[in-house]
Amino acid sequence: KSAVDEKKSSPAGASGQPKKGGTLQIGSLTDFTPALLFTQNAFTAVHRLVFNTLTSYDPKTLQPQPQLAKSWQVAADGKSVTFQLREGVKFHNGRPFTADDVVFAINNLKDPKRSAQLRATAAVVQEIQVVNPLEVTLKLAHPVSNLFDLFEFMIITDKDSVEEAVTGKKLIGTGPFVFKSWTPGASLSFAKNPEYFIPERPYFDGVEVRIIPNNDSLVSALRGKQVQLAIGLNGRDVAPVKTDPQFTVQQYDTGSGAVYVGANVTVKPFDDKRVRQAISYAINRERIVQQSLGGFGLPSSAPWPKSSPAYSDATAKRYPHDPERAKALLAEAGVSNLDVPLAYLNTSTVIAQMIQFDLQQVGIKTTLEPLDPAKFQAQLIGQTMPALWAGSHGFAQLHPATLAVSAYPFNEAKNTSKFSDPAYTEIVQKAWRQPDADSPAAKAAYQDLSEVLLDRQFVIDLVVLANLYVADKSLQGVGQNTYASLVLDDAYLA
Amino acid sequence: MTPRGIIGLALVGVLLGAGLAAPLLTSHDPNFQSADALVGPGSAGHLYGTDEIGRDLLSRLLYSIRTDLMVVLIAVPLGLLIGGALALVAVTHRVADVAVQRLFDLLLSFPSLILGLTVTAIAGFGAGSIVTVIVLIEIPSFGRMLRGAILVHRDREYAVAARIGGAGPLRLLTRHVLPNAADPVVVQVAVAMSVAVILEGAMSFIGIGIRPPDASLGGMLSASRPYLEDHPFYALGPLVVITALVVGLNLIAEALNRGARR
Amino acid sequence: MTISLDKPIDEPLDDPLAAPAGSATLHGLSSSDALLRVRGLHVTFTSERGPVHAVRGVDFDLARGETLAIVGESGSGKSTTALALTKMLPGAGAVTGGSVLLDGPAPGDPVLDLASAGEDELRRIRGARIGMIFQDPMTSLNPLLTVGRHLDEAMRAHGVADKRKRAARAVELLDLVGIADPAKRMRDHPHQFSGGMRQRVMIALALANEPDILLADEPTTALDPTVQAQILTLLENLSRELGTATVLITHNMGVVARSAARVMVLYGGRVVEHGRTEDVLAAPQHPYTAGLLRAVPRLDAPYGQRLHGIPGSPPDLASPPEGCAFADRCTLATDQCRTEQPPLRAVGSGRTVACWVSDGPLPLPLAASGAVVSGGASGTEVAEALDGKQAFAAARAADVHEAGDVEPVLSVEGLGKVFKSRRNRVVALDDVSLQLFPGETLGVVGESGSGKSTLVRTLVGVHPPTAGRIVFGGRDVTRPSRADVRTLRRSVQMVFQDPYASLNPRMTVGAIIADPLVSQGLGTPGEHRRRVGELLERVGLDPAAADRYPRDFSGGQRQRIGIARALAPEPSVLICDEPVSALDVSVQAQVVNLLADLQADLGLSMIFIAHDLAVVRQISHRITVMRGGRVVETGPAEQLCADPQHPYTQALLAAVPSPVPAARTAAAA
Amino acid sequence: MTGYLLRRLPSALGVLLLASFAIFFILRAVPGDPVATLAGSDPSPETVAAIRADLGLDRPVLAQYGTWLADVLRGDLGRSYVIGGEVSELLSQRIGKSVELTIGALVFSLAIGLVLGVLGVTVKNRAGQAVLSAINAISLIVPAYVSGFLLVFLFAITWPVLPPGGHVSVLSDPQIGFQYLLMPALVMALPPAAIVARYVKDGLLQALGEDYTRTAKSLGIPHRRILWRHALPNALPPVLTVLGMLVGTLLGSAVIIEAVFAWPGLGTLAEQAVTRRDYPVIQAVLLFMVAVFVIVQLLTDLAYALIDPRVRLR
Ligand SMILES: Nc1ncnc2c1ncn2[C@@H]1O[C@H](COP(=O)(O)OP(=O)(O)OP(=O)(O)O)[C@@H](O)[C@H]1O
Ligand SMILES: Nc1ncnc2c1ncn2[C@@H]1O[C@H](COP(=O)(O)OP(=O)(O)OP(=O)(O)O)[C@@H](O)[C@H]1O
Ligand SMILES: [Mg+2]
Ligand SMILES: [Mg+2]
Repeated sequence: KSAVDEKKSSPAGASGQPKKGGTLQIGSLTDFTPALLFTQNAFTAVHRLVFNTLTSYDPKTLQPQPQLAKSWQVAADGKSVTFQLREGVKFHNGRPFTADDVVFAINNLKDPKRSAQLRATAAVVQEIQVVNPLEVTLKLAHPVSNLFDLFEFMIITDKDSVEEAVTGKKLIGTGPFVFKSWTPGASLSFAKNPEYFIPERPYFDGVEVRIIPNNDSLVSALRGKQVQLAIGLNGRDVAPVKTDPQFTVQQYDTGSGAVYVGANVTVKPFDDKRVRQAISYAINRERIVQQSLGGFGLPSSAPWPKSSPAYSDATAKRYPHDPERAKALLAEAGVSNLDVPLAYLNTSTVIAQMIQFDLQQVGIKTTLEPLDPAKFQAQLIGQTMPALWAGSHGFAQLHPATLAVSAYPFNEAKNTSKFSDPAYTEIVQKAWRQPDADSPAAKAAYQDLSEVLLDRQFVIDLVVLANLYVADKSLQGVGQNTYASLVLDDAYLA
Repeated sequence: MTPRGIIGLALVGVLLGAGLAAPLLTSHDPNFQSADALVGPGSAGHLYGTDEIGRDLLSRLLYSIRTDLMVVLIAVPLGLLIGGALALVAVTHRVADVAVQRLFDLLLSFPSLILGLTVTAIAGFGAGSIVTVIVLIEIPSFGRMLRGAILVHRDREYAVAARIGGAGPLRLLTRHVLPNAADPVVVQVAVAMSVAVILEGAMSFIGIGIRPPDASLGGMLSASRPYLEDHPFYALGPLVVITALVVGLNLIAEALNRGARR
Repeated sequence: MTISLDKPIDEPLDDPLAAPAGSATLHGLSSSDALLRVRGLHVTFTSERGPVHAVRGVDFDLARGETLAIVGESGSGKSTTALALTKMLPGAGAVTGGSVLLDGPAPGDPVLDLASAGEDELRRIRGARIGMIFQDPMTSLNPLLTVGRHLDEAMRAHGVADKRKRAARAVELLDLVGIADPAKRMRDHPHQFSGGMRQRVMIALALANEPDILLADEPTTALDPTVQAQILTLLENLSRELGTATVLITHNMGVVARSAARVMVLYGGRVVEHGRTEDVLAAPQHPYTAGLLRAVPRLDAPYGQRLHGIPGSPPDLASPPEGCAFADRCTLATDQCRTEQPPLRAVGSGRTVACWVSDGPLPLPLAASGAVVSGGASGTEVAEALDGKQAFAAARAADVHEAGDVEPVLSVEGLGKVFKSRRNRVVALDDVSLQLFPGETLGVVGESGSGKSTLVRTLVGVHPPTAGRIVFGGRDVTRPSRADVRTLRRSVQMVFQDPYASLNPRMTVGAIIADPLVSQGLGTPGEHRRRVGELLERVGLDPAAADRYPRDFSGGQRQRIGIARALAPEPSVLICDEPVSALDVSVQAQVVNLLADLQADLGLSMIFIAHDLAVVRQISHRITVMRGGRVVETGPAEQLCADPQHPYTQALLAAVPSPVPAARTAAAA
Repeated sequence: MTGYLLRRLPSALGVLLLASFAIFFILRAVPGDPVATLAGSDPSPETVAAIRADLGLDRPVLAQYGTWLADVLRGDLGRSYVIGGEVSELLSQRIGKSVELTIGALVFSLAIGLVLGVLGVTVKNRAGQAVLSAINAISLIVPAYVSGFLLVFLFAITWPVLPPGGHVSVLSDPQIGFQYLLMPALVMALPPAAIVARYVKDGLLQALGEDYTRTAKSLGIPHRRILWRHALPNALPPVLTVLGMLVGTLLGSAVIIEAVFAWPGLGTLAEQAVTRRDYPVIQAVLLFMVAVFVIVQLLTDLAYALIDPRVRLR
């Protein structure tokens, strides 16, 4: 009897037809954190397996598509939206899905304890009218451009078991897979939901997620055929399998965030935007992608991934690597002999060292200050970061307004850089309060937002990270939503 | 000194020399990042290649010896000093003895890496924390050993003779007991040094090592992990140096041990 | 037991291993009788200083049932010879020449040369045909195995397959060696036995497979006299009953006289004399044998008799002397002695001697001769020694104080000492009362564990007493004040038993001797240096020794260093806790003489502890006998020895073997 | 023996209490805050305040300690801030796995250490000794993440006979469980094995130089039997002591081994708990480890008494 053969039951055969059955083994670097169920976080293998959302964006067009909501109407003033819900949808415990669940979901997101990044957007929902069990109307305080970001984000959970959900005991949703068990630090297992509202889906009988907290070990597990899909790896980790035809490395545009350097604008001379711009010119973004991210990722001075409506080549390339320019700007600002701390998360040592080196080339000396995650986060939230820090942020993959109201580094009201500028506030609010996300006015507002960010540079974006799935080549049909949640509705092992 | 002891001295001496003379032995700045990284042995003036972000590996290796030796040479004597002081307190007062022993138990019972994480979280990253952790780990091992040795030697006939000769407690301890009780300590110092080097590596692995961009043996070794398969030479360098250092220290300890026994 | 000592030897002519020509008649035994024939045995140890030639051509025969004693001082090669017979030498040692011929178990079986035998063959011999008993019964048994397991292993190794049979035989053996309730004690571990009983177990082990030969290496040295006597009797009985031939190694002439038919004297790795016990002991022909015998303290020695040490120290076998090894220490030595090795020559029936000079029995209880010196290496201070001797005699004559006559310097009343640990409680001293008068030597004897050391350690304040009073110079110092401690430390000093453990290995001899002065803040460094030189000379060492470390000195020399240290603060009371127990007789005599002289010269009051009554008797005015933490008897030395009152004292006296082989001759008759 | 254990109890409890105090307050001295983790990647200040109040972190530290200690004494270890479940449940899930790994590693290190140690005594030629020294040095020095990787590369990828990582309980399925255990336990055992080997060798050399060994030899007992049955038991007590100490080291090195082999034991739990400031978990894990240490010390004493009849437990 061998432990090696045991798990290699992947059905063989190379036909293009989806195959039913089998259990998908997934390896994840991070563990499930139930307390973060209602936030976007590093563990992406539960939101769209167990749960559904009202709508979901088409990854190509970024237009919302029906999911639990069959159809919807947005008022012309953008201040209300009415959903018609899909009938016959049942939670895994057999209870039918109704409008009350939508009401609960929205109120739940407003609760600060849930730490939902889109809380600000959820809070805009002032009033909820249940028209009938399958129809619900939301009234908003003001129009928001990222309304459907909220519905993409908001998972619909069984309202009676939510307290058990945030402790990881019971996860009850309407999704393709039924949560069976979670052993913290070890594994999660899911079984097929036979009553899933999409017929013939999912293909898999079950999904097992193994927690493999070490990058090399995760790659080994993949190569040892222990898992067919590895999530959470970065570009450098996949080097051993990149060229191996047995594996596919899938890169998603939606990105899993962006690497940036933050500047505390209350620390001299970083109150001068020319100094911040100099930093932006000083850093060789291309080299970071090549050397520290294994070539995966998009060097960009703007936060937007290619999929974002705000993305443009021009903004991405606004700050090319130009040390001379940087030096000139510094000289202009009258800055010399700069020696400042550069804080960073102790897990991203390589990038921090590269930033340090590049800055040194233009005469900005930095002392690296590694912080462990808890401390980093505490300083980030507590606005106690030193002059410079390197980190990563999310939420640029959606409507640009979401970034400015939901991503802490950019938050116009309160951010780590302690940057505040009425002009910025105005532009953010304008971009956010667009009734139609796709209108030319909205697009112009996004452009303004990009411009103000690129000009002020209190957040100096460096690289939009690639969102990588590394899989056995037999695995087909894996998808993800804009929040990088794993979608396995159509996945199968060929 | 036995031939093995001489080999040990030579090994440690050569490494020490190489570390100290690092600026003379290499023209590369250990922190200079060239845009074209050549992991593994390569040309372009990099005898032993560069790391993933284009820093010359040979010069980093040489400088890392410095770092490690500095850590070790500060931490181990400090651990010995504090452990020894506690042992002295323990052997002079019965009540203090109980307290000190419980303290040793406590320190021994904390797993070293968890201790490392905690210390680093409190004191911040870098050599200071590594030194602190090594000191905390070495305190009980030195302390226990010395306490035991002092108790044994204090009852030896020569110590009784010294007491009858009129030696007070202080003189008894410093002049008679300690010089003899210190024998096993010499060996423990070498052992502690190897433990320290190994621990530095383990701490680097879990991301709480020497503060970058400084090079350290453990840091290099753990950075080499992703390249073990394609460029095993990357790992081999620090591994060989660590091995030589530890083997050398052990050989010296062995020789000293033998010397002490005679 | 019939031993024919004077049959002519008849060596097979073609035996290549035969002894060198001229020695054909040396062995005193016909080879038809000999069970074991050792010829030209050489043993060399490799050491850091180069090869140590520890045994340099030893020949002897051993007949069935016979007891041969090997004597000689420490380092003369006794143990090495015994171990070499079955190639049991430690790693650094090797048999480098000669043969050890062992007759087959039954008549007609082939003779086996053990010196060239393979490890497997030897293993079959060891324990089965040749059993061994070692000196220290405390360490010779595996502490983790029960006594039964020991015996079982011994028999198992030689093919006694049936476990039950082995167990039965083990019980039988334990019974044979006189262990009560053997079936039950089988399950006990060695630490549950006393030293004497452990030695019995050792004997049972050695006899387990009924060997033909028993090699007993100082089987009684570590034991109390009373126990020693029991063990010797046991060995004698067993050898008689089982017909085992025994090689008995000892440095105790009393033991030789008592137990061995023949004796072989080793010196410097060579046989210097060999013959019937009664002949050798009564009329030694080799100067070394004579010296050895003279150094032995005797209970029946005349009052005030000095001991006779052999000056000098044994040769360094790493560079063995060209000539006679003893030449350097021999008063009769000639130039030839120093350049040429004397061959063993026959000097009578079964008697051989290796000496160029001696041609007849040497005078035994020698009157004052040049050899009587208390000094060390040089051995030239004859005049001084003679002075010392007179002083000693004078002190002896001044003698015994009656109670109330003089104030005692030191007295204890009802002293008690209990050692308490968490589990057990040892009463080490129980109501001990003693007085020590000025200028007097009080001997303390008693078996191991009787509380002798505890007594003196309590006296000097190392252990606080748990009961009673200690009075020093009229002051009660039971709970000494700081000032009392100061006076005590100045006035009362101590010499220790173990010459190795009692000197700090990390200090130079000079620093060791000056240590009490430094500790007590007496004098300046310059004065210390002068005093150290003085003291070294006083104890018969070269003042240059001050710069060396203890490891460079022999046991006797170390003991002198210890004495010098004790004398440094000019104490009025000197306490000697078994100062000679670890020394060879010849060295013992030197040290005892030194102490006696010091006592007389400096007017010291002295407490002298030993377990050997004869030694105590030589030096003490009064003797106290201790047992189980209590004083059983105290009295003037000769009175106590001549007319012991307490049964324990009587037993102690009876157990001291006399080096005169009267007992044995009587037994043989 | 029971008496002995009872007598040792107060001191053991003392260490535990001391440990609980030290752990609690040192953790509170650590900057950073569990809330940071809980509040997600981009939290607002209200979120932070709400969570803090929810966890009771706004109370004075001494009061928090009192509550925690009282709870612990009642057997309630609290709830994990981050993971969410009962700490006792979390621990019970992990302890078994850690125990499996640690015992596996102990057995391996003892076995390998014994073999290497005995070889160190029996191998006489220089080349052999050099090879042994090299094996010792390498097993002592090569870090788990390197040796672990090499083993995985060889036996899970190049020549796939063993799983590259993960855990199946030996109790639930001995055969498969053992295959999962083999590599991590081996890697974990290597450095201690070198240490054990050294102690075994020293102990054996000493025992072989003792008088009782000479006695055994004089009785014609075969060398091999003297080595294994007479000398080895005498060499064991210091080995036991060092093994007792090594349990602590093993639990510590578990952090790395568990990461490399995806073995969900206490090590990674502790590491995560420290980096995420999950106070209840880290407190419980550390307290457990201290308790293990104390118990192992007691067991060492008991084992001493078992091996050596002269040792009386007091
Ligand atoms: N292991 C060894 N290495 C080197 N020399 C040794 C060793 N064992 C014994 N010798 C030397 O061999 C000589 C004889 O020693 P041996 O033990 O046989 O003397 P002995 O007569 O038994 O003395 P003792 O009465 O002290 O037992 C001594 O000079 C000693 O120094
Ligand atoms: N420090 C101590 N702790 C406990 N018991 C002790 C201590 N010192 C001596 N004893 C015990 O006191 C008793 C007397 O011991 P002591 O050393 O005085 O005897 P001794 O007559 O000097 O024996 P020996 O001839 O062996 O030197 C023994 O039973 C011993 O075990
Ligand atoms: Mg001997
Ligand atoms: Mg004594």
